[in-house]
Amino acid sequence: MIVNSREVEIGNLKSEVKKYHDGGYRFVTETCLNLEDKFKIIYTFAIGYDLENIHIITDGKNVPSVSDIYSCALAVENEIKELFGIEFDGLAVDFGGNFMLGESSPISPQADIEIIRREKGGKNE
Amino acid sequence: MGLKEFVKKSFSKSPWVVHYDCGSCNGCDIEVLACMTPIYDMERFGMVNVGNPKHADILIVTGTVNEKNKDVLKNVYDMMPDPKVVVAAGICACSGGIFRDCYNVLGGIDKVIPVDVYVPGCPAKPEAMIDGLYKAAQILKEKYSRKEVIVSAKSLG
Amino acid sequence: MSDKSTIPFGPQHPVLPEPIHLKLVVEDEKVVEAYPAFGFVHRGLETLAQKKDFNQMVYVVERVCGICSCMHGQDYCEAIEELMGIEVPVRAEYLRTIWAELHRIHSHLLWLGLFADAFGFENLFMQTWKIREKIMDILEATSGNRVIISVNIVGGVRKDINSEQAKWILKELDEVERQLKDINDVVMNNYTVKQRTVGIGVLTKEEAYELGATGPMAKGSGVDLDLRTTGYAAYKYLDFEPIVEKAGDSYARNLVRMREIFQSIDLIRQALGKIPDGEINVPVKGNPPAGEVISRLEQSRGEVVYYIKSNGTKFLDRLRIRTPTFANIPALLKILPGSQLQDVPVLILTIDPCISCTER
Amino acid sequence: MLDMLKSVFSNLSRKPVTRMYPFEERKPFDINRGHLENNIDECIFCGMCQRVCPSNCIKVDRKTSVWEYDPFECVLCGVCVEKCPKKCLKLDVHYRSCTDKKYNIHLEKHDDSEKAGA
Repeated sequence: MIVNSREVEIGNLKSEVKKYHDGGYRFVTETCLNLEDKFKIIYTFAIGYDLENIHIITDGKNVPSVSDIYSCALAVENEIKELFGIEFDGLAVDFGGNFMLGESSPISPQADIEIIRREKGGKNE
Repeated sequence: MGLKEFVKKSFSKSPWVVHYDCGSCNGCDIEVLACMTPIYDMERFGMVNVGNPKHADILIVTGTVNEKNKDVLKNVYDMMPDPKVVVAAGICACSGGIFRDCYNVLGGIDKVIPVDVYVPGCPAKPEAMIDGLYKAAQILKEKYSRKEVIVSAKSLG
Repeated sequence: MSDKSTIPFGPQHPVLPEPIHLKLVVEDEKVVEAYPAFGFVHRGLETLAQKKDFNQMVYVVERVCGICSCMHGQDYCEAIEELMGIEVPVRAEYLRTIWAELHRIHSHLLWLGLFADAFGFENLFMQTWKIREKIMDILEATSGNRVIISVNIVGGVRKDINSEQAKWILKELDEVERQLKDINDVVMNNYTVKQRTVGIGVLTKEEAYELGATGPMAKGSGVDLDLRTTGYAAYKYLDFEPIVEKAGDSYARNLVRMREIFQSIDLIRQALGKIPDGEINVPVKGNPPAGEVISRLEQSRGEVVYYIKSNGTKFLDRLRIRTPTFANIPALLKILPGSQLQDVPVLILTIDPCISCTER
Repeated sequence: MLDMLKSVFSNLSRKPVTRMYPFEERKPFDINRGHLENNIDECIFCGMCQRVCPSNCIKVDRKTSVWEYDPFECVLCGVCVEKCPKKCLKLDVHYRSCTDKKYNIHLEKHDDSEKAGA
């Protein structure tokens, strides 16, 4: 399916996601992309076999987490946090940067620009 | 010294194998497992797959080493009693294979622990794996003959 | 009265062929909480898309996971074909379906063996792996390699199945089906199997939907989702019904997988009966145009989602793979609390985990 | 446990399924992807194999007529064989045997020798 995603303001993100949740959509995934000096996060929802996408453009700081609406978003948000260095606000369970990468791995390896440094020895909780 | 000789001989005749998946794509893992199951049946040669590295003589490693599991691999290797033989199964374990340019990959387990046998193939065929294990058993035998092994008759009870 | 203690589980564990690490908080023998830690197989292969061109990436995505390799390649190729507007020949669609279904059988049999091993049913383990070798022989004879078969390319497939091979495959499948029927009785009625699976790890329909579970995990809980019914590849020409069980426990998931094996055998028979003659691939010219595409298909473990962004050059801008096990992890963390410590290996294997898929 | 008896007895009465590998070798299928070979006399050092290889394990030097290949990095996909214009590359059906030392395959046109090591 060729993607036609709708842009959403960061402020409205949670209410939009809530609408999908109440409409009986299931959460499929989030995808993070590098733009020039920003990031684009695509949220994908599905009802039956149909997909719907929304996206936000962010500079990587204080992105509201949707893990309190869809608890399964937790794994993918932790992954994005680690691989791209994006800060999520209100992450239900924060792995502190030890979800995918080890102590000596490169920091935010998939991002073109560096946002935050991983605090060493983060707790796995 | 009859018993000591006997123990040495039986250790090298029936080596036990521990398998550690060090970031492989599962292709080589299932071929290692296929060696244990009826069609290729490695137990014909007295090789038993054990879960505990302290019981094992041969370590089969599959997959690329990444930043997170290099310590685990080192740990498993250190836990094994001397003498020990390491088999790198598949090209990922040999050199990092197709993933050697990835950011999280060290590339080849020989950067972490010494390797005695390299088995090429992507994934290595069970026949190649059996060849590799046979070679490993030969090397183990040689190591036993070369080295004074700390096995006292007393400790056997 | 009872103390809480934390037990680390893995990464090197006798039951698990793959490294996964779980921190289990237990009260006596009961698991209260479970925290996973991944990353022992994380390679970061998504970034290879910026180093290797889109044709070479087929061989990289096949090595995301050795068990579902064929379907990873198929999904990637379908995504690129959709982006470039390539029509794949009908024969290639059928061949992709046949190999995908063979992979599904081999994956489910592999899982059944490991599952039997997890609760100590050694005989069943050996028996399933013996049957599985017949499927591996078919894969080797038709593609040239046992596990990673590398048949899909952008624009079609590389290898063909001739009529003699088709006859031989049908004969082998009859034998596989006959031997599987014996095992099927055991899995469905055996006291040991039932003791370890019935009522263990219950996931209700609502929970499965809410947590985004896919594949047999969702189908075992009564969620009717099977992407094959959307008719990608040759499934539009074939006749089948998605398999759904209602109970939601480990036993129901067993039944889904067992019945899916028989369904796959039936699908291969249908496909070999209907397969038309013709080309097996079309030449691909130029680079994929700039654009974004999402492609999905049903793997043996559930729905896999490929997101591809192309910028018009031969290197892709971004490749992202959402694998089925990644979607099933929240469901695993849901069913672990409240179980007995002794059941943890069985519960982990009941989601049919594929860690190298999860971490890529 | 008695459910399994049927298969136990049928297995006892049949001959073993085990492939007695080192003693009797199974004939490989004729499309097996075992290992890569180059007939260096035919090779024109065009560098096509180097360009298409997904694993970048082949290095071709046109000036000095050297074809280098690392068998411990090759994924045996067979793309180089399909793309080779002179058809001098070939996938042999037998797998490459194990070694205790990694090696490169270094082929030169003028002296036709295969050197191990380096």
